Amino acid sequence: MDAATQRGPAQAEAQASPHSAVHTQGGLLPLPTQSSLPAITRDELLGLYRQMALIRRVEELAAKAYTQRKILGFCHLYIGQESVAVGAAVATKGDYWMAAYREHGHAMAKGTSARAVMAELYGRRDGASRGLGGSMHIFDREHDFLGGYGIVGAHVPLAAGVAFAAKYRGEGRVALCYFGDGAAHQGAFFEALCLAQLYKLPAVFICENNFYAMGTPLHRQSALADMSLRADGIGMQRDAFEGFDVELVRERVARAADYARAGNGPVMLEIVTYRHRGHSMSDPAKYRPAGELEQYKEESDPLKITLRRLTEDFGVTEAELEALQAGVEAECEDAVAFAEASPIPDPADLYRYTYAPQQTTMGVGEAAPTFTIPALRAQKEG
Amino acid sequence: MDAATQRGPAQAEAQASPHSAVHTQGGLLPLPTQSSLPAITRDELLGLYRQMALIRRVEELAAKAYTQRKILGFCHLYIGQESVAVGAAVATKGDYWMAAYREHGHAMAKGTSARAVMAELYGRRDGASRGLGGSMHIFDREHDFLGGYGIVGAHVPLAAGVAFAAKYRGEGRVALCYFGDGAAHQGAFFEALCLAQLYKLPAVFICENNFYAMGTPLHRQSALADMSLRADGIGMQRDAFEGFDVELVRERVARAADYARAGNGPVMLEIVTYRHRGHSMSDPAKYRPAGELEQYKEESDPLKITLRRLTEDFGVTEAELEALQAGVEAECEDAVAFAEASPIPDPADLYRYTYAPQQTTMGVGEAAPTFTIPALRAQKEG
Amino acid sequence: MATLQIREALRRAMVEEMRRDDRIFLMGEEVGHYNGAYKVSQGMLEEFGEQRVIDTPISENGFAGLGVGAAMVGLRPIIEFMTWNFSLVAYDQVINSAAKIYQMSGGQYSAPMVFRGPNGTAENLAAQHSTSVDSLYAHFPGLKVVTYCDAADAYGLLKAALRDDGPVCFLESELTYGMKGEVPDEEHIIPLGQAKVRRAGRDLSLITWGKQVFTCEAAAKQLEADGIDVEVVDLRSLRPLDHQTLFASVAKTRRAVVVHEGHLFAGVGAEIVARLQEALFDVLEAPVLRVTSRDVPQPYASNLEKLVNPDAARVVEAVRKSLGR
Amino acid sequence: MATLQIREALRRAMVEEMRRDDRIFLMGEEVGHYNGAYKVSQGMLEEFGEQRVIDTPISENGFAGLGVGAAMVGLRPIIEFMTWNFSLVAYDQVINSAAKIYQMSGGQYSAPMVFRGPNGTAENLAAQHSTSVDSLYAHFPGLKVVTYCDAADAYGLLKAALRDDGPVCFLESELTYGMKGEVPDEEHIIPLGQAKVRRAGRDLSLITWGKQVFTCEAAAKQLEADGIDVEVVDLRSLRPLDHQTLFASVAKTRRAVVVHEGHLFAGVGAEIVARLQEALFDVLEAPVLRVTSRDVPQPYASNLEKLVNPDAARVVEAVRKSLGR
Ligand SMILES: Cc1ncc(C[n+]2csc(CCOP(=O)(O)OP(=O)(O)O)c2C)c(N)n1
Ligand SMILES: Cc1ncc(C[n+]2csc(CCOP(=O)(O)OP(=O)(O)O)c2C)c(N)n1
Ligand SMILES: [Mg+2]
Ligand SMILES: [Mg+2]
Repeated sequence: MDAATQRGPAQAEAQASPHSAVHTQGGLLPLPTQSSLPAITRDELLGLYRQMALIRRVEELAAKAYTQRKILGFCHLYIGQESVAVGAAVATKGDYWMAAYREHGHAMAKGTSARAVMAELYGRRDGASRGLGGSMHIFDREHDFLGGYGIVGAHVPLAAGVAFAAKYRGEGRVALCYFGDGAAHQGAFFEALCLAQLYKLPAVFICENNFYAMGTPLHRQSALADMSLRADGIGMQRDAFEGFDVELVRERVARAADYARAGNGPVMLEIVTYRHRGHSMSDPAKYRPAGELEQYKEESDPLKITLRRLTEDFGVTEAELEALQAGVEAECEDAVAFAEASPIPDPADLYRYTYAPQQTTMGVGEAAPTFTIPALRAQKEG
Repeated sequence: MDAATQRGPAQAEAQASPHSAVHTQGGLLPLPTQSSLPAITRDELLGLYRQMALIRRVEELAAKAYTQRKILGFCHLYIGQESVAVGAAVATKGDYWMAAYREHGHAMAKGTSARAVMAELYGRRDGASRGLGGSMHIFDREHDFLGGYGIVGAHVPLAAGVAFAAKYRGEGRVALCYFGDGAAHQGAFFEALCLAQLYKLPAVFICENNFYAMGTPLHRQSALADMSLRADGIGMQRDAFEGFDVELVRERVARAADYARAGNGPVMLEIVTYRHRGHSMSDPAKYRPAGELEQYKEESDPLKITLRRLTEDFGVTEAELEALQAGVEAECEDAVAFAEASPIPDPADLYRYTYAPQQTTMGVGEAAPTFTIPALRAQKEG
Repeated sequence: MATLQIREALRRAMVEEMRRDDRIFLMGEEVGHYNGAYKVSQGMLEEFGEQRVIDTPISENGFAGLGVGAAMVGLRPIIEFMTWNFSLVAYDQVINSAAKIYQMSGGQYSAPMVFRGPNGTAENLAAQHSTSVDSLYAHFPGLKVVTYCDAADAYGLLKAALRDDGPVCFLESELTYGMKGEVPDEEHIIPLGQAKVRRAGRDLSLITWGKQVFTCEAAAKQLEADGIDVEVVDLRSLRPLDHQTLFASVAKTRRAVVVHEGHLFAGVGAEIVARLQEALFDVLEAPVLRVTSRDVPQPYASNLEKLVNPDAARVVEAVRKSLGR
Repeated sequence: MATLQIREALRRAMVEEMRRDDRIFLMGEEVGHYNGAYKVSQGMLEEFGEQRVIDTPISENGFAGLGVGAAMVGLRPIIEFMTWNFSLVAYDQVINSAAKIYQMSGGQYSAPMVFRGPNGTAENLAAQHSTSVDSLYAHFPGLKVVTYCDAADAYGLLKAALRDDGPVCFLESELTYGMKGEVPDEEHIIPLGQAKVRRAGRDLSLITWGKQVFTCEAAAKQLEADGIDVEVVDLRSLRPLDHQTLFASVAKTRRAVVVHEGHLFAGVGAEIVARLQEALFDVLEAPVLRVTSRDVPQPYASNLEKLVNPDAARVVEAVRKSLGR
């Protein structure tokens, strides 16, 4: 008989110990099979569609500005993947989000204005990060959008830390972390997931598997096709699905967030998606097999899928859609105008953000925050 | 239907591509159910027993010398785990080995003399690493024992590199890498296994799960009890078993090495074991639950188990065992005497090993090694 | 005044601050149930519970990053590296996350936190366990880097680090955890960025930090016997540097030797030399010399190991060389 | 003489050496099928096949370590970091494995290999993609650290690095990959550790390396117009340092300014200053000054970014300051 199932005394102690983590085994996400969300309404879906359309249009205009050298550096567009961030936002409005460098869409889904995004891309003072971060480092504290990171995989531990803080303070909030299929090969990713599972942190790790890490297709990166299987090696719950339909994303991310919020521990999701553009503005993306992009654009474009549903199932009219599109267009033009008009950063900003100004007192005996801290390893009985 | 099983065109290309890695899914090691080794003989088992007894005695004498401050720094003893290295050595004599800092036993199992080990612990010129490495960095090139490493988990990528070289040159050799349950939480470990699986390298990764990483028991480190399950998140074959019986280790490691040597790719093994001493010489190991150590010593001591088998099943006599023990004792005493007598390093050694002397010519147009390099990603058909 | 071991002084700083401020937690390998690999956190699990004194698996990159994330949303982590050697696997998180987050978010998020643990050599720990990380962290704007030599400074500086609103790398020493010293009974906070003149002298300034302060003091004693009167300056904070104290000392003595553990090449000592020669070019009567660890990986054998780190004899020799006598 | 882009010169060095020596392979992200993120390895997959030009997943720590292991048993890996920024996640492997293996094995195993990729800033890449790693690697004995400014040196130095019997960190630049220069048609190997005087001058020595050589040359031109005649020394190899050329230049001019990208604090420039003032104390007529990147994380916005790195104006200013005119 294998020792794997029949452990010695240390294991016996583990079961008895009040400190022991529950030894879980990963698998597809169990109950509830449905999320706590009400069924989607016509208006809600229309809103999600508008949000996706807005993100796409902002990205298109960013691409244009990039070719005009008004936006510089690296610029990674989210076109084709909009349903993931927009669908996920529904059930996680009050939660924390973090993403990598392809994050313009995530920021907007979480509430950042097109103006703030565009001005940041332009490197202007009114940008989300005051022009210091640029395309890869959009931050928006007001909407709990915690950035925009450039070292692949390195923000995943940070997200675990945010989830840790949420649990530490008993906030009932969840940390959502977005990263790519390529990032699921970084040690930082692995360590973060192990820690999150050990401490049962309220986190949802979302691998947006768009089949490519720069020019490297999945099968030349990985011996596994489904990145969510990583969770099995960690003992974490997982779920995997195609994310082209914003409604499905909404439902499945809600389930995962519910699960994490209820104190069950983290979840890893693989959401299959596809980017229509190259890795960044400088990538011609010649590595795709012939016809692949066209097929995805035809069959799996999130905007098309939702548009069809709106017209076919919800009776949304041509006129309504035109009005919506006009509104999007106006909002985007306004954002570009705003960015163009925004001043470049004050030269003094160069030195202003190296060290945070000292807020805390060095004084003796002064009070600092105290609050009730819930148990880190809340035991799940039964 | 989940996308996880039904992938888009990129996946289709993956299957068609001549470069594609085989997308495996981990699981307990499949065929062969038996290794290619012949059944163990009386003499062979006696030899393994002697080797285990030698390792234990060397460790005991090292402990003694440590308390006399003849051995300094960190010193991690292998007592209780001897069957793992000794059993594994049978089927991997010509192969490459690497281990962590608890490696005195591995070195000896691989062929390093007790003299060379003891002299290294003493920091003497005749030590395996000439006194520069000490307890944690025993190297023995002659026996393809590639060390002794002190950064937890960091040698696992190195072992993948050795396996890479073996494959690159078509050597038919395997790289064995030993590490602990604690190491299975390091990003380096995860990345190395992913790479090994992607390139189907001839490597066997052996997690010696002794239930503790320093003072931290497994259940406070990990949400999983069986570290070999890590392989499932990588798509690697795995096996897990108790390693107290040297015969079982011999058989199961041989199976894994056969599998890797045949070009099937790497294997991850979890071998359950137990250390009788503290983490290092300075650890009183007070963290064990009452009775645990005693129980392991009683029921799961590799030496006791093999001794019983020798006397009960192979009719080895008391006299034979006494002679064996006397031989071990003599060898160990000789090793200590050798170490004591060996000179301390030449002061010039301080500078001698910072840069390897230039062996290669900087001359123009001179020949360098050329040889036939087999395909990296040998396709397994069917 | 209580007499405390340095480990007790460090613990007192952490305990007092944790009592005062619920945002602070301690996380690292063996900090809880084992009471710390070097017993710095002895008893802290008992007082604060598993919520605030948190044992980790061996995942430095992971838990260093976890600390940054927690700090960004308002907690104040203490991340213990069992030793700073192991921080090299977490280097990216300290540099690219902790040090840069405030700037790259345009000032929206910062990482008020302390990374701490023993730095540099202990005894016979060989190549991989003897790295001095001083310059590796002090190189980067966004970080502060602080160290101490005695119990009172350990206490007062760690308190200040725990109240700082950005990331601080706090460098301790395995070899001096047991060293005793007087620590004020009342609360005591030493602002970061203040060097301390440990010994006043006229003839030459020994600029140093960490446990090499003691090497310098020993050298100073030896030199005294020969009528050479050196000043010993403990920098305590490597970033920010206390230029005022540093320059004032050398302006007075006109000669300096920088003494530190760790490699010479682009070490913090090089920075001190570069700044001194720039600020005091006309004042210096001799080149500023350095006494550092030898330019080799640390060997195991004691006879070789003893040759590596600065010792009083090498300091004396450098001082004599500088003074030409 | 052929006129080659720097990326072509680097490629030619790799290709020639790989033809000559089957032990060499190239591994990294996008080096094969994508032909290199910056097209340095264009066409190499086609010539050498997937066995020797190997695409990796995004696992720098893993494949840097894999390279060390392969080198230990006789291969000669070229490990490409897409940029050196990403080497920070692999820092432990370069320092604790590659640099130390020869010493800690008592000379039994070494790691003859080249780590290479673009270093330092490019344009508008912000905080996490603009790190200069020079001092982080040059700090450590066991490593060599090499860089170049033009195509001929890129070719000749990479050839030497590929024949070296230990680990070499080879620092390239994204911004100059497309820069053209003459490269000898015949095989050409420039021994590591030899600086090059790019421009002879009498009044002051500009000590520099990498693409800042061009900044210095531009400054030299401007100064020439005002009758100030500066020498420009390209160090090329940071470890080992060519003291002879360095000291000879400054002994002649009696004044020096060190110019480099990357942070000031404990940068390689500090080391140069420390060595110059020690070796040439009596010769120097003014303090050795440094012009480096500003002590801040790199910002995105162009107007701020332009303030960070050394430019000709800042070099001119420093030279004038040193000369007092
Ligand atoms: C540690 C690190 N290595 C390499 C890079 C360069 N790089 C930037 S994005 C990228 C590909 C990431 O792919 P994936 O995670 O799938 O995300 P996607 O771009 O598809 O959204 C690479 C290799 C980096 N930024 N960080
Ligand atoms: C990266 C790193 N972190 C921490 C340490 C300190 N350390 C040395 S051994 C050890 C425990 C390792 O446990 P395990 O891997 O289970 O091996 P075992 O000692 O049980 O053989 C720790 C934490 C280290 N050497 N390296
Ligand atoms: Mg991707
Ligand atoms: Mg263990």
